[in-house]
Order: sequence, then structure tokens, then C-alpha cells
Amino acid sequence: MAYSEKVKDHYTNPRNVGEIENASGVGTVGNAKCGDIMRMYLDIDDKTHIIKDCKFKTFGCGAAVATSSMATEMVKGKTIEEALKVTNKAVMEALDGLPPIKVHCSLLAEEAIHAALWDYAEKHNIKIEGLKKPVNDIEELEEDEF
Amino acid sequence: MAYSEKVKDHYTNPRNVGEIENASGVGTVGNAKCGDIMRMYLDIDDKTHIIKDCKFKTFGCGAAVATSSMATEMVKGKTIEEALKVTNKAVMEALDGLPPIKVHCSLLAEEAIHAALWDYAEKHNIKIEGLKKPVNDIEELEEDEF
Amino acid sequence: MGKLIYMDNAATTFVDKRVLDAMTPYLTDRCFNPSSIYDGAQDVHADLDNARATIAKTLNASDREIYFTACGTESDNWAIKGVAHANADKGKHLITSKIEHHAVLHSMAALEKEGYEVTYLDVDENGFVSVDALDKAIRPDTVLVSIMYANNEIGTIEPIKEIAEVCHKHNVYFHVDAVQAYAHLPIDVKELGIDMLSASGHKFNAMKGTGFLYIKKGTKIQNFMDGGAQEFKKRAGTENVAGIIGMAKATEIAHSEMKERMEHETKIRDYMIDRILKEIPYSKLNGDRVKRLSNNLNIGFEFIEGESMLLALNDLGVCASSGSACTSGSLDPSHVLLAIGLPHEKAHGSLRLTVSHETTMDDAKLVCDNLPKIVERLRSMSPLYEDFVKKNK
Amino acid sequence: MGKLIYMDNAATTFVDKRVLDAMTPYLTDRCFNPSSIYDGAQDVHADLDNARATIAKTLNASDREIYFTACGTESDNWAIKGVAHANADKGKHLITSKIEHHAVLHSMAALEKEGYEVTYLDVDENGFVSVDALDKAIRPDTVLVSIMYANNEIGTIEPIKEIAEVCHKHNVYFHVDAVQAYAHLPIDVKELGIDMLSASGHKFNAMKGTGFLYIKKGTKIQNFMDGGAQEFKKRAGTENVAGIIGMAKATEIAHSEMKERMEHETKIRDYMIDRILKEIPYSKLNGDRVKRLSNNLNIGFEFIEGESMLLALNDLGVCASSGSACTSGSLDPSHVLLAIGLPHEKAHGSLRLTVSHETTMDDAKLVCDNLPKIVERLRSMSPLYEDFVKKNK
Ligand SMILES: Cc1ncc(COP(=O)(O)O)c(C=O)c1O
Ligand SMILES: Cc1ncc(COP(=O)(O)O)c(C=O)c1O
Repeated sequence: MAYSEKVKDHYTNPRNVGEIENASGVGTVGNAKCGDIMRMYLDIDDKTHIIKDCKFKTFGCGAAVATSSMATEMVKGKTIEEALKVTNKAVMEALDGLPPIKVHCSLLAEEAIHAALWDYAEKHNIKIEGLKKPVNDIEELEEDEF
Repeated sequence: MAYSEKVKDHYTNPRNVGEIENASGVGTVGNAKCGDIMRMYLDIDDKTHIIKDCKFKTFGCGAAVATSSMATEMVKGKTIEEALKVTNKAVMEALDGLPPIKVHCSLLAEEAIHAALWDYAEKHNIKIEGLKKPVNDIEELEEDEF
Repeated sequence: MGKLIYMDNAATTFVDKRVLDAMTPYLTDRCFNPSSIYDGAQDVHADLDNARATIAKTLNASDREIYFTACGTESDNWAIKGVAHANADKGKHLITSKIEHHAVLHSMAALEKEGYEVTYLDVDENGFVSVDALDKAIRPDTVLVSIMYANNEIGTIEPIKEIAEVCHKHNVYFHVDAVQAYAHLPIDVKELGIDMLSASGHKFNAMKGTGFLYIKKGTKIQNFMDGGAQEFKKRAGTENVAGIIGMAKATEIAHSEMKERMEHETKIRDYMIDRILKEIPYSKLNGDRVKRLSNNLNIGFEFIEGESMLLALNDLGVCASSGSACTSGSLDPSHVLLAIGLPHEKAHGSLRLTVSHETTMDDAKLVCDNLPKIVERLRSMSPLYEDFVKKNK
Repeated sequence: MGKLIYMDNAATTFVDKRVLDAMTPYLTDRCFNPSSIYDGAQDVHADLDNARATIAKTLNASDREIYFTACGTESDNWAIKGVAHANADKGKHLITSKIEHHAVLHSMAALEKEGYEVTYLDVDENGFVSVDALDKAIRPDTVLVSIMYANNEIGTIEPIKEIAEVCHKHNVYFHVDAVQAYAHLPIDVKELGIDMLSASGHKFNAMKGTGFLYIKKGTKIQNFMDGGAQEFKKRAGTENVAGIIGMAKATEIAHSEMKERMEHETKIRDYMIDRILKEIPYSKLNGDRVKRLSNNLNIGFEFIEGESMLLALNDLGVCASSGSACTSGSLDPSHVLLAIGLPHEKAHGSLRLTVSHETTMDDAKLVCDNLPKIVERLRSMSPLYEDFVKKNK
């Protein structure tokens, strides 16, 4: 893979790996078939809606790890509204780009954040403006036809 | 071409090149289409039927020149009957072999001797035992269909 | 970074110094076209013939049965498409296995588009083709069976002789993709009953861009590359002379050192398999434990993904692969690992280490010493492992 | 034997020292498979991309339009069969000329066996294809026209731009076999309107076993070699990395020195043509005097046969050819010389000398000094000359 130095840095030394106990929101996206599964944990201040902490676990390639890592960095300290603006494009740019076949990893990172926010919203019975129900949750692990 | 040293020697220094004025028999075989034309001149003692001299002219590849040269060497000094036994195989063996696609040159050399002998027989109105009318005379120079 | 530890010899091998030395004259003052007529060119032509004879001898074939190609892929394409096209009057059915290299599978797929039918045989959990299943799959209109000698991912060695017997019983041509096996283990095409065999130079320390196809005399096969009169008018194109000379040298060396190489590789392979399976939980060997290439280890580590392992190994200077090198550029998990029954997440989590006669025990130790840490770190990052641990608490 | 005088550069060229130097790392410590993932392999992958870009630039093409192959023959086979197969729904008629290389002619013949129809255009006495005749030959079911840039035997340069215009007027693909022209004269595929272009590395001082096919974006073409994901999934097989890097270096050098090379070769060529035609009676230049490759002389000598000339030149250390090197192994006279209207005996009596930027004026002089004696000696042995002299007495 022709990974940028930033990507290499992030998969070699990923930031914010781990779990958050009693997280405000947790989201898991991706599936084993395409080879990438991401889980995001958010610790959100219920009053200010500021994301105080963000951690992740990822099963996947270098790009999956790096985009997870970068995405957590980018949403940490932001409000929910601001975090929604952390698009896959923004993550990719922050990583100095991704190889074409790895672009989907950045989409997954965006989805994972959204899934965690959706979980938060559901738990707190609130509606987050502009957030759609995440579709990309873990699919059944089933085998392909050859 | 993977020519033997003997072949190389004979095309580099061909023996018996030339014409015989008022030859006892002359034979020309081959055609320009396949790229080889051989002409043999024989000087035959009418009484003993010994081939006193033999010369050739050849338009053709290295193998054509070498087989002509070798064939003249081999029939010189022989009687007609003995000369008829100088087959293409004998010529090839004397040259330590020929590449497969050049075997036809040795056939041509045999044919050329036969054609010259036929010419001699016709001129003298005699029949040479075992000699058939040569068929391989110069064909019309005509172009192939592409 | 320290020393490079190259454990990706199934992807490609390094050119042997002696091979490069053998090639060099043909890249400097012997750059003649072997079809030309002057002395230098004729000498090169003779050298090519000798190279052909050297290769023929390693297989117990005759010289005229060896045709130089540009790579294993070309050999596979030629054998499969060439026989299918030349024998279409006899039938349009072909048989192969689900674990063949893409050079075979995609050639078959191309024929399917032309109206041919292809049966893809299942393999068992170790990657073996069933000789019985093959026997049953052969139909009156079957013209070709193509089964690999040894698998490039999991190293499993197929029962070639038994397969050949079944093919010949039914009077069907048998092609063997021996790209991973040739020059790594002894092969006698006569004894085994092989009609066609593909090999690739860069898998046995010759340069990339060289290969050959053995075609048994009498085999009805169409030309694949039409043009000049090279290769007995069966494969046109100016010969890669330097590459071919090098390939002959490489196979000569490989065959003369074969026994020692196999012993050495087997020792290293077994040491690594034993240590890894013992020291890393939830790991499993893919492919057969015994009937496998002496240089191949393929191990599945649950809960983690292959590429991230490779990147971690890369940081240690270790060159490895997570599947077939040729399929990188694809996000799908290896078709071979799926065919032996692994679910997707396990197929994604496998590591292929292919050693060579040059791999040292120190190299093997370094990898074995570091792998547990790498796997542990990646598992600590894995949501699948998290789920597993929670479920088993 | 003294110094070798190599005048067979149309058959193959010598590898440039700088090319070999560029290749060497990829035959020693950079023998990685560019599809692998670790740093060394990725670096090699990037080097391949750069090589592709270098080549694309020389043609004014874009990188994704250059596909590496094993030789000119493969490029020709791929272009012709690939387009014919991919566009069979549109039509099954192809057009080429009678003077193409066998790589083109035999690919066409293979398609004829499959049921395609091929029109073989005549050429005039200098070897030119008639643009008008082409215009008339194109039918509604014509899918491809394949005309060479410059002929390998007689050096004639075809009116490529005019041919391209006719093809595009009729919406037919245009393939150009530029094996003899590429890197010897400037080619701009956009300006000329070329859809596909074949080239072969060993014709411009790279190694044998390398080539490429330019395929204009949007061209409907089938894969020729199926397998791995190399070459944007259009041409499978592990890349001949060293060869490709060398080919890029070779074309870079050739293009940077092109003007001087062409001038130098033209000077030598013209000197030789002038002297030979003046000093040897019954000799005639084959091919056009002006629109010809700067390195090509092809001269017919009446009454004598080509091979015997070559053998005599060989004794002087001069490497030459009497037709297409690739057709040696055949006894038929050159189809090119027959197509320009020579009768068989004259077609057999032609000599091709192809010089290079490394040919010196001294080399040229030596050949010109010796050729009259050789021709005279062979004529003195020729029954055709004897007949001619007697007839004219
Ligand atoms: C015009 C032309 N086309 C195609 C080829 C075939 O090239 P290669 O021998 O590299 O396959 C040649 C070379 O002989 C040629 O001169
Ligand atoms: C089993 C097998 N077949 C075919 C090939 C294709 O060989 P090449 O890359 O030389 O075309 C390979 C190599 O990747 C292989 O491992």
C-alpha cells in the first residue's frame, strides 16, 4: 500500500485505542466480509454536548486503523454538531490522502462516529439534527458464493 | 544457421566453381521461388564413362553452395555408375550434416548431378541404368499468391 | 531498520548471484537475436537450446516439449485456452479446483464467457482436491483438467499422480500449474503422467519475465501468441534470451541443491509452526501439516486482520504476505481460504510466511519472538476480540 | 576476426550500459514483487509507476494508457485479438496490409480461422499503403485497422496520420505496430490519432522480453492474459520489473538523443546507399528513398541470394540480415519484398543493413569497400548471372 507518512504514523501509533466504561454512546460499523470493523466509544457531556473523550477498537487494515485513530482525534473536544461535520473527506485530508481502494475505510470511520452518536441520542431520547440512522452495522458473517 | 565446420569450409572456399566449355552434360535444377538454383557441368570420358571434371554454379544459400561443392568433389573421378550412388544422404554425411530446413539443398545437389547425366545420355543417345528423367528443373519464375 | 527478513518467497524470489552472472553476457556483448544468421547470433541460439535441454532434463521431458514464455500466467493462459480452443470439436467442458491461482481461474472464466462450461471442484479443509469427485465430474465432453501442483497460499500439495491417472482413464488432458512447486521439489512428468506443466522463473531465483510451459508431444494445443517462427513456431516473439539463460542456471542450481534446500526449509518451517501455534492462542495452521511445500507457513490468527499484521512486521523489517500477492488490490478475502471453509473474518486474519534456503534460524527466531506481541497488540485493538472476551467471561 | 560491425539493429539492439545500470538494482537487492505490501515492494511499485509515466510522456499519452507486455508480438496479438473479440457484436471484419510483421499477419490469420474476415491491403512499389484503398476497404462491419508505423524490412514509413483520419471518419479502431519506429522517431498518439500502439523494448536498447501496448482510454478491448490484478487488471502476470525499468531508461535516453541519432544514422545510411548503388551494378534500393527509417538500408542485388551474402559478411565480422529476422527458419522469400512487386529471385537477393547511433563512418566504409567484391564473387558463381551475361552478349 502506498500509504502517506501520516497514515503510517497513525497505524503504527494509533491514538485513543481502547474502551470507555459506561460510554455515553457506542457504535460499531463494518463487517468481516470486507475485512473492516470499527467500534467507537464516546464520552459526551450531557449539558454542553461536548465530546470529552473518544476511543476506538478496529479490526482491519492499516487504513482502517489510521482513519479510526484520526477520526477520534478530530472529534475529541468538539460538540456533537461540530463532530457531525467531521466527514470522511476531512479525515482523509487530515491523513494526506488514502489509496483509492482504501477510501471506504474513511467512510467507515465517519459512519462509526455517527453510529455512536445515534446510540447516544437513542439512550437519551434526543434527536440530533442532521444525523441519520446508521445503516452500516455489522452484517451477518456469511460466506460468499465462490 | 547452425552449419557444421565442413559446411562452412565449403561455402567459404567452394571447390570446382565455374563452367566447363563444351561440357559432356549440363544440368540445372531448383527454382528461384525456393531460393536455390544449381547448375552442374560434367566432363565425361565417352569410353570409360569416368567423370573427368565437374564444375558448378549455384544461386542459393550457404548449404546450397556447400552441397554443390561437396557433390562435385564426390563425383569427380567416378564412373557414371558410381556417381549415381552419390546420394543426398552421402553428401550430407560428407558435410557432417545439415540443419533440417536445409536438407532439400542436398536433394538438389543429387538432382543436379542426375540432370547433367541425363543431358549427357540424351546427347549421346544412351540409356543410363537407374537414372530417371530429372523433374526438378527450373520452374517458371512466377509470383506467389500472398 | 536492521536486516531485511524476506519471508515472501511465494510472491517472488531474489535473483541468485550466479544466475545474474550467467545472464550478464546476454545483456552486454551477446545481445544478439537468436534468429539471426551470423556467428554471434548462432552461438546465442545454441545457448538457448542448451537452456531448453537443461530445463527438459529436470522434468524428464524432451527438449522439444519445453516452450519458453514470459511468466507463469502466460503458461497457464496458453495451456488452458490453447487446449480448449484446439479441442472444441471434442467438447467444451473443463474442470479445475476452487483454489487455483487467478491465472487459471480467470482463464477459465474467460472461456466461460465464450460458451465453455467449467466445473470448479471443492477442496477439503486442508485444501485437497478429491480424486473421486474429479472422477465423477469428468463428462464425455470434458477436454481438460487443470489442477495445481501446490497451492501458493496454503502450500498444500495435491495428489497429482492420482489425478493424472483419472484423467488418462477418461482420455482427458491434464494441465498442472506447478509455479510454486517446480524447482522446489522433484517432478517427473513421465512418471506422474502430466500433459502440460506451467512454471515461472521468478519463483526459483531467476528474473521476473521468464517462464515456460511443458507440452507433452502430441498434445493438441493452439498457439497463444502468433507471429515469428520462434519456439518451434508455437510461441512467437523474440526470446528473452538473458532471462532464459538465467532461468536455466537457476533451475540447475535449484535441482543440484534441492535436497538440502528442502531439508533446511522444512526445519525452519516446522520450528516456526510449532512455536507460533504453541505461543499464540487462537491460532491455526491453514493447509495440510505434512503434504505441504517445505517453505510455506500459513497461519490464521483469530480476531485480527492480515494487513495490519503485515504492517507491524514491516516495521521489523519482515517481508510477508496475507494471501496471494497477486490479489492485493482486492478487498475480498482470499478465495483459497474461503474454499477450505474459513469464515470471512478468519480468512482476513491469516498470515503467509514463505521461507527459502537463505532464511536463517535467527530470522525464524526473530519472527517467532515478535509475533506474539504483534498479535496481542492487534487483538487489544480488535472489537471482535473484545466481544469474544466478554462473551467468555 | 576483428571488430564486430553490428548492422542488424532492426532484428535487435544492444542493451545500453546505462540501461543495464538502471536495471541492476532490480536484479540484486530490489527483487521485490510490486504487488506486495512492505516498504521495499511498495518502492518498486512506485518505480514501476514512474517508468510508466516516463513512457507515457514520450507518446503524449496518459499513464493509465500504457500497459507493459513481454514483447512486440504480445502487444500486437493483444491489440488485434483483444479488439476483435471485444467488438465482435459490432462486426467481424479487420483490415491490415500485406507488409505487416508476422505478429500482425498471423494474429489476423488466427482470427480468420475463428470466422473473422480480413482484408489485406496491397502496397505500392515503395511499400506504401494507399489511404484511398483503405477508405474503400472499410465496411460497416469493420472494427479494426492495423497498419505498421514503419516496415521492419524496407524501412518505409506509412502515412499514419492520414490513415488515422480515414479510420476515425468511419469510426473504426486504429492499431499501429510501431515496433520499429517507437523511440527512433517522435510519435504523438494524440496528434496522429492512434488508438493502440505496440512497441518492443529490445528494438531500442532495452532487454528482450519487454514491450508495451498503448491503449487509448475508452477503447473496447478484451484482456489477453487473464490472472492477477497487475496492469490495472488488464494484463496479468508478475511484472518484469528489471526489464521495465530498463525500458523506461532506454526510451528516456533515446528520446533525449533522438535528433542527433536520427541525423547520424541518416548520414551513414545515405552514404552507404549512395556508394552501394553507384559501385555495384544491378543493385536497387528497396523501400522509399525519403520516407524511410533513418537506420534502414535494404538493397536488392540481382542474380545472387541473400544468405550467401550474409555468410560472406559474417566472415568480415559484419552482422546483417536478408529479410525479417523472425522469418528465418522459413525458406520462402520475404512477403514484404514480394508485396512490393519483386519477383522471387530478386526477393531472395536482398540485403538489409540496419545501423544505429553507434555505427561509425569507418564501419560504413568497411562494408561499402567489401560489398562489391562479395557480390562479384557470388555472381561469378551464379547460374542466373551466367544466363544473363550470355543473353546480353
Ligand atoms: C514491425 C515489427 N512488429 C513486431 C515485431 C515483434 O517484436 P518482438 O520480437 O519483440 O515480439 C517485430 C520484431 O521483430 C517487428 O519488427
Ligand atoms: C500457483 C501460481 N500460478 C501462477 C502464478 C502466476 O505466475 P506469474 O506471476 O509469474 O505470472 C503464480 C504466481 O503468483 C502462482 O503462485
